Amino acid sequence: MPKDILEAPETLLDIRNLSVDFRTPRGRVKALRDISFPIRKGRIVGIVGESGSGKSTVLWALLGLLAGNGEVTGGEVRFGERDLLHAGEPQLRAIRGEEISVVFQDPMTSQIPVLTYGRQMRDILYRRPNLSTAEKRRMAVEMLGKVGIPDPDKRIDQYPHHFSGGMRQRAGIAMALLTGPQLLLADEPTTALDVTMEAQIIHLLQDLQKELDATVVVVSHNLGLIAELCDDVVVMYAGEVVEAGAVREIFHNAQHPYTRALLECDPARIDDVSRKLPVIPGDIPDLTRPLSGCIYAPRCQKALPVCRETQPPDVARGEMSLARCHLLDGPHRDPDWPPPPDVMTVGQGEASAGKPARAKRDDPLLEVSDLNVQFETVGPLRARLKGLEKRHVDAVLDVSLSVAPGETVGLVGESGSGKTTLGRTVLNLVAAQSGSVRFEGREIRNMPEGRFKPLRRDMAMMFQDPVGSLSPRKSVRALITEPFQIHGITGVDLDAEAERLAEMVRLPKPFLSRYPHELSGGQARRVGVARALALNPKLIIADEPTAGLDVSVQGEILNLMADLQAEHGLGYLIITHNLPVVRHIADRLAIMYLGRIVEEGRTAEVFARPVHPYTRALVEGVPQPDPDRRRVHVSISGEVPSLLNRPKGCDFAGRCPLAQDRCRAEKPSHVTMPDGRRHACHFPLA
Amino acid sequence: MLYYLVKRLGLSAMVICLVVLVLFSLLYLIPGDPATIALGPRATPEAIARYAAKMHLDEPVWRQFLIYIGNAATGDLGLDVFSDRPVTAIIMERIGFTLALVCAGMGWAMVLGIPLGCLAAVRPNSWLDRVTGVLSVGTIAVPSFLVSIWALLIFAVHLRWLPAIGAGEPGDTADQLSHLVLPAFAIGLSWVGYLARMVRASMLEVMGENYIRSARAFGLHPQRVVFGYALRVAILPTITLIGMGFGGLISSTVFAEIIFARPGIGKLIFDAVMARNFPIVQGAVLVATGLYILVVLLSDLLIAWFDPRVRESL
Amino acid sequence: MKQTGTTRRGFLGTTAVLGAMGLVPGWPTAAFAQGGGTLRLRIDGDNNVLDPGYMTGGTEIEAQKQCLPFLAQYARAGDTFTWEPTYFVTRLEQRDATHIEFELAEGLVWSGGHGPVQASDVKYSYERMKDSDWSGYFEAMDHVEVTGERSGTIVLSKPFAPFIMITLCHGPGAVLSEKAMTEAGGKFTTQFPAVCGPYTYEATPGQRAVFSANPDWNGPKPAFERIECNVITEVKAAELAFEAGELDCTEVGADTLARYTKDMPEGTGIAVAGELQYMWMGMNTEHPKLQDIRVRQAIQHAVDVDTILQGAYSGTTAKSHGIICPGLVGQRDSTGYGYDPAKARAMLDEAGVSGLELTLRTLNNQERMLAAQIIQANLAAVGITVKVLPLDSGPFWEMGQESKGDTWQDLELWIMRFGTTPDPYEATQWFTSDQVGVWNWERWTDEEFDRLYQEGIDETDLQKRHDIYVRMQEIMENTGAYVWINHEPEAFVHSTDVVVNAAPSGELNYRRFERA
Amino acid sequence: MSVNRSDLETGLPPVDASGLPDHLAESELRESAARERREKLRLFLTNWQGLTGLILVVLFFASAIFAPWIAPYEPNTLDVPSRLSGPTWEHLAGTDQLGRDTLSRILYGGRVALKIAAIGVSVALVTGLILGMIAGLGPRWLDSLLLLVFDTVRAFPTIVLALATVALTGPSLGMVLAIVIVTSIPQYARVARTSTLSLKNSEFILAERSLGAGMTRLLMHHVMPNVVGPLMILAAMDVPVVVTVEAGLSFLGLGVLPPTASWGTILNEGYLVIRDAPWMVIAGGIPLILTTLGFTFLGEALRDVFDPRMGKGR
Repeated sequence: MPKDILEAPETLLDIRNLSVDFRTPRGRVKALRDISFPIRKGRIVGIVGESGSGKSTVLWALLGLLAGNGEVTGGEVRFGERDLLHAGEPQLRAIRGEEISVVFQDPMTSQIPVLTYGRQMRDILYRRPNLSTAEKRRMAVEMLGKVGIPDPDKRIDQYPHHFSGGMRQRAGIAMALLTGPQLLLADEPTTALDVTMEAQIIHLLQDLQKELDATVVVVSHNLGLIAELCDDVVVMYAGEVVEAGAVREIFHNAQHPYTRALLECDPARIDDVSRKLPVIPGDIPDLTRPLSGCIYAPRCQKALPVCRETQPPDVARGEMSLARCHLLDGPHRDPDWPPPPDVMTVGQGEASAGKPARAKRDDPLLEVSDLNVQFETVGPLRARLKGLEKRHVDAVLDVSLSVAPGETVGLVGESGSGKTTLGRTVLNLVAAQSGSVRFEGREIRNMPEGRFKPLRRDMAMMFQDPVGSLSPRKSVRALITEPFQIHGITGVDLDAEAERLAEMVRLPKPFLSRYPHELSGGQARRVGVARALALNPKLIIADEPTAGLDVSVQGEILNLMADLQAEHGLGYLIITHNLPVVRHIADRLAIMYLGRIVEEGRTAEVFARPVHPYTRALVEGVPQPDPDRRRVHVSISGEVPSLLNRPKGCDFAGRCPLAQDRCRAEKPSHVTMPDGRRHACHFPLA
Repeated sequence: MLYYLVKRLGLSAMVICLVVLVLFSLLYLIPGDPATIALGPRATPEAIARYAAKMHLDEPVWRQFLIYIGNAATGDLGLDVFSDRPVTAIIMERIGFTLALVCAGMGWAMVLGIPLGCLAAVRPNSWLDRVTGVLSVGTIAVPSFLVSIWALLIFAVHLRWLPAIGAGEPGDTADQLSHLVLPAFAIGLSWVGYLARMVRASMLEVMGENYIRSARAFGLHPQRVVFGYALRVAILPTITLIGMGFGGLISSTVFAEIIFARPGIGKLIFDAVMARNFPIVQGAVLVATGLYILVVLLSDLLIAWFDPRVRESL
Repeated sequence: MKQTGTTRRGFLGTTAVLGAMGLVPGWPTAAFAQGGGTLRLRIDGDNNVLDPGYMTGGTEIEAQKQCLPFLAQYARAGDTFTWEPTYFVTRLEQRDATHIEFELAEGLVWSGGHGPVQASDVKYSYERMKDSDWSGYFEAMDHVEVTGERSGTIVLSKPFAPFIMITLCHGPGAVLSEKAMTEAGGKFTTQFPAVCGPYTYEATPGQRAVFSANPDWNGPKPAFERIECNVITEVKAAELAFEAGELDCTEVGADTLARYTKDMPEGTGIAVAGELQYMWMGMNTEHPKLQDIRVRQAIQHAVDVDTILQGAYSGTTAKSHGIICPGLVGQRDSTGYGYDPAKARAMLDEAGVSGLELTLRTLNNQERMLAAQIIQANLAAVGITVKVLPLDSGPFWEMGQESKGDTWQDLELWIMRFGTTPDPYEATQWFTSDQVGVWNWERWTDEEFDRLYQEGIDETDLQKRHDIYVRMQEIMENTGAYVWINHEPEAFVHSTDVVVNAAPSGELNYRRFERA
Repeated sequence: MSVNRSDLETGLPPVDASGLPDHLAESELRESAARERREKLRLFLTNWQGLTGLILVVLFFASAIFAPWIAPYEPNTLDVPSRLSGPTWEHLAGTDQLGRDTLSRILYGGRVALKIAAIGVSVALVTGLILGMIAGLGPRWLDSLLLLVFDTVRAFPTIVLALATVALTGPSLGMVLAIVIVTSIPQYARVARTSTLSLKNSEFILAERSLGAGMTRLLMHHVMPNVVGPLMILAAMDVPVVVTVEAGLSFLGLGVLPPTASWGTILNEGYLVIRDAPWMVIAGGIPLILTTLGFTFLGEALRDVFDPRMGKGR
């Protein structure tokens, strides 16, 4: 529960007028401009913003660890009596790790791979000469135990790559807390983790903060995490603080149009399932150019002429609570701003043409049944050497699934669930061992490429990495028209086709001559869509269509996809880990766990009444962007087991709070319920 | 680790076998009678007959190959055409000189190059960095045989500081060391540059890694960060480079040994080539190549020892 | 960097037959009085086979001379070269045309307890040579009769005057201990089974050979107690080592010789061995391209020999006019042709030849490569394209021999050098009709030449001999197959602290070195 | 965070891509293709090493190609009377033993170097590219086999292999070329293979396959253009290696045959008269050093500008 705001705790760290530039070959990037906010003792402060907001730069600036081309151009950071921006290196070094410590975004790269945890943690304690090595080790073991690492006295002698992602982040937290710092900085602490793991880390941080009475700063783009974890929130946009305040104020009574828009764009906050998501149009401004007026003005729905010229005032509402907007104060004050929470301030694109008439259910476009895909993990020689009998893992196990024309099916799972493999197998990019894949009634599994090729005109795929899935040495024009060339389609004017497709995906014409690395994620995604659509396919398999996109722009792609579906009657198989998004666009959901589909049904029903405990964990695992709906407990613990150690019984048994002996002994088979939902659970939830 | 070791050893053995095959087939790719080619035109009919019997030239080629491999595996590389001494014994007499030269050359280059690269990387764009940059490029650009000639001319002939030829009085370590200085200088010089550049580049790359920032964020002492963390990772590609560079170094020793009249393997090969003493060429090339493979293997194992990921993943 | 390997056959062809060395007169007995000190020399390779029967020749002979008894050694009397008995014998004389009597000195003892040196050792040593690789040197010998413990007679199968000079003074004339040889199995390679001489021998392969004073030796003491022969393959490296002060004496190339001659550094001296070597460019008279004598004669006129002497030999060598070396009976003082490119072109036109392309084969050492390039340029000037093909000594010495493959058919031009003895007959023997395809690679035959060859051997009158040999060289020259080049000396630089002793073929005799 | 070597070498501090708001960094990159190309050119031209390299390489090509026009003398014209002349106005780099003008011979020697470099490197590059792509895309057994072959070839120290081969065949330019090609194929092949492998598993190849692109199209349109870039940079760095191998072999008398002027034969002849005419080994060494410097600088600059992540050193 959030602490009582009226307690008015003292300020531990005060950031005043901080400005940071980066010198780049293209000029100085004014990455932070005049940032001020206090961090109050004993509280969890969230800094939220999209990519490019400069939220992480704040952290590095106050630690004095900006990259070589970064430069603090002004301001001060008061930490007790000291000014961190002007402290000498030895003084800063004394503070780092001892008084201020950090939890890093990506535990994979932020822990040195060649030293054991014991060694790394002993190094952190180097300033305690009166502690013996044994004592340091004992402290480290204790701390590892505290963050929930089993067998800490054994695992301390292991290397980072021996730990799973979640464990590694726990170890990262243990390292950060080892010295008992006053201030803990956490930079996107859960971004690299799966949903179920994220919830555990959030709770761990909460518990530890309470227990150690530390002050925590969390940097994140994830509104749900901020709402669930933080007491105070600072909203940043393009290097400025646009709004700050207590968590409830921000989430229930946002003052700045950007904060409002950001919150409205979060699919997790939108209750109605409209297939259309709100979008903030435009792009973040170029910070190498001279700036004037409100930084958000070019994208703001409520922008006034004055916004583009005059710097808006910081309107304070109480201690550490402010918003920077003309609408709130001064001559341009708008008494009707902000509107009540249920009024949308951002657009959703043009109104939907409505769902096309669905084809008959008995005539599926794609029908997958009992599909199995195996991967070889060890070579025959090595297997013999190690005495392994099983050289393969089941990446996809007995999967059955169908997609009807005009239907959107969401395939949801955490990393390693085999969902991407399934998508690729359908498109014959990965060979399957058994089962069947039928497209319009025709068996296509492992069909030779020569025969399959014509079918590729009807089935297209959008890949996870928008830029990486475009051939880097080809222009957008060549990329978009490549399908015509591949399939030897003559008699079309390729230039005209390129322009038609670009227009269809709302990609401005000048972009046709660009190369993939010159595109933003959203633009590259549009190119991917255009390529997929070039030959008027009937089925599109979209792998994480919103991956790498900010909340404010992911709607653009999804809306575009929805429009195209309405227009062409496409069937979609959307592969994603993002439940809130898929909830808005999918007709049906299939939940995958460790290569198996554990539950399948209509989206609304799955969300409302999950049958499989894993589904429930997923649904509950999404942190709600509402500080009043904080979870008090985490429904599942542990992590997705490796495919190498597939449990004998139910794959989920090891983590299921309801597991019984039967679950551990016997793999549940798929059961179709009377209402058409299917599941694989011995003891389905009511 | 065991699997890794077995795999690496197996691969190295296969490469050695292929190397033998190459050396062996060279003889057969040249038109003419293998015995005459191998022994050169000076061989007497007796020697040819002896060689033919020894090499089992009446057997099918593949059997000859297997026999040669088998003999080589037991350390029998045949007999010298002229002296009838075992090739193995001749090589063993010489190999120490080459090893000493290679180790001394690489050794001084490492002692100088690695710290230079480190210092340059820790303070990029400092005067030290610039001087190192210019020096290293300068040393890389001069081929080792030019360094050998010039060093010989300047330090031995003109200044008479150091001996010009030979390997020194057997048993007199000081004398042998003084004979080692110039050749080691000549073959190691460009490696100072290589290593300094390599270490600098990989240090700079590692210094930009997240875990270095982590270490600094935990307030670790800069020395610990540079030497305990960054260098520990940055040295890995350098070890590979050194291992791979051993081959180039052996090539350099051929020149240095000829110019300084040093009785090593390189000189042995060159003299044998000139005398068309193919059993020696074959044996010495095999040994030189085997040595190189061994060093590469050792460097790989060293990396595996340094880097837990490597020793577990492969 | 090239080296000239000395091969057995090469040795036969070039230096087998010996001249004498000009610098050290006689037997320097006085010098033996003093001892001590180390002499540092160069050898160009390991002594792989010290056995005189199976050696490659070259520095092995140098070693044999230090460690084994010989019956005869070279001597010089005025301008002529001759032999003298060594102190290993008290008597060595030619009793008649086919009998040479000898008596060994008293008190000569083999090392390693192998007893005294006996006449039976001589018999054993020489008779075994008839079955060895060097049997050619003993072709004329029938057998050795042992007439006493230390005396015996060498019996020749036919009269052969040069036997003592050619064989007994040279490496093949070394005497071995029968007892030690039997123990060693009849052959040896890198260690002498038993030595009898002022030095013992020990070698570290690839590094050096060391000759140390033989404790069993009771003959005259040599000037140096210890000789270190460093293995330095490259002449250039040896020169640099000498300049770095690490050698007391070493062979030098022509250009270095010229430099020293011009500007002698302090404390340095030069020793030049005899000029008993003759070099020429040969042509294969049977080759289709060279069958026309006018073409060959055109080539004779096209080559600028004086430029070769300057360019390749820095003016250190004497111009050659034939195969008889300076100072010998029958030496010519001029040639029947001269450098005249215009005439050469005219002769080629006359022969109706144009666009001729020829291959010039040569050993790949420095001087000869330079000479070849000059010839290449000279012939290019008259419209003949020459491709220079450098060869290592092995293939080089085989290329004209019919018994060694088919290269002799393709042979066009080559640069050749033979060594000879102080007697003119020796040089002529390689060009008789029966030598075609053996050493007569030019492949011409001439009855008059063959007849004169016999007459030359039998003739004793100096003037008549002179005329015979001049005529023989004229015959050779008139075949058009020869362009005479030079008589190349063996040259050594040495510290002025030592006095050098070298055989005409370039082998140093360490025990006859002296302190200055 | 990645440290960009070009920035370091142009004197700029490392650019922090993550500290820099990545959206921003991206928008910068997105600015326009033309601007980016101009930017790369600017980076390249402001990099003094790159510029020096470019100038030296242009000099190398120009002097070799235009040697017949700029050389003051015919390289093989003898002028024995003025042999071993020191540097004078008539003979800027002196003359050799046969009175040939050293400068002219150096210029013509550049043609040999260019020939070896151009033919050797391009043949090795193309072969390596093809073999590398085959290894990367082919079945695993083929990949393993090719890797083994590459390892074997690489196991031979270049000069040592050259010696062994020349021992059998005798020296010739063709042999040098063959050895250079054979020994440099593996490094191209390995780079091509690594790139191909990483491309093979990259999403865009999968995306092309999902559109129905066949093997030929994948190779020609998508794999090759991405593999060739790094190989070209490698080739630039390989030129000096190849030129030095030729020079070294010719220096040993195992390379090109006289009277052909090559830098190696000039050094060889210079070494033989080093005490009479030391300028020959100096003059003969300079072009070798300048060429090495030029291509090394150019290659590194290209790598820094176009491919900052590519492996350093070999």
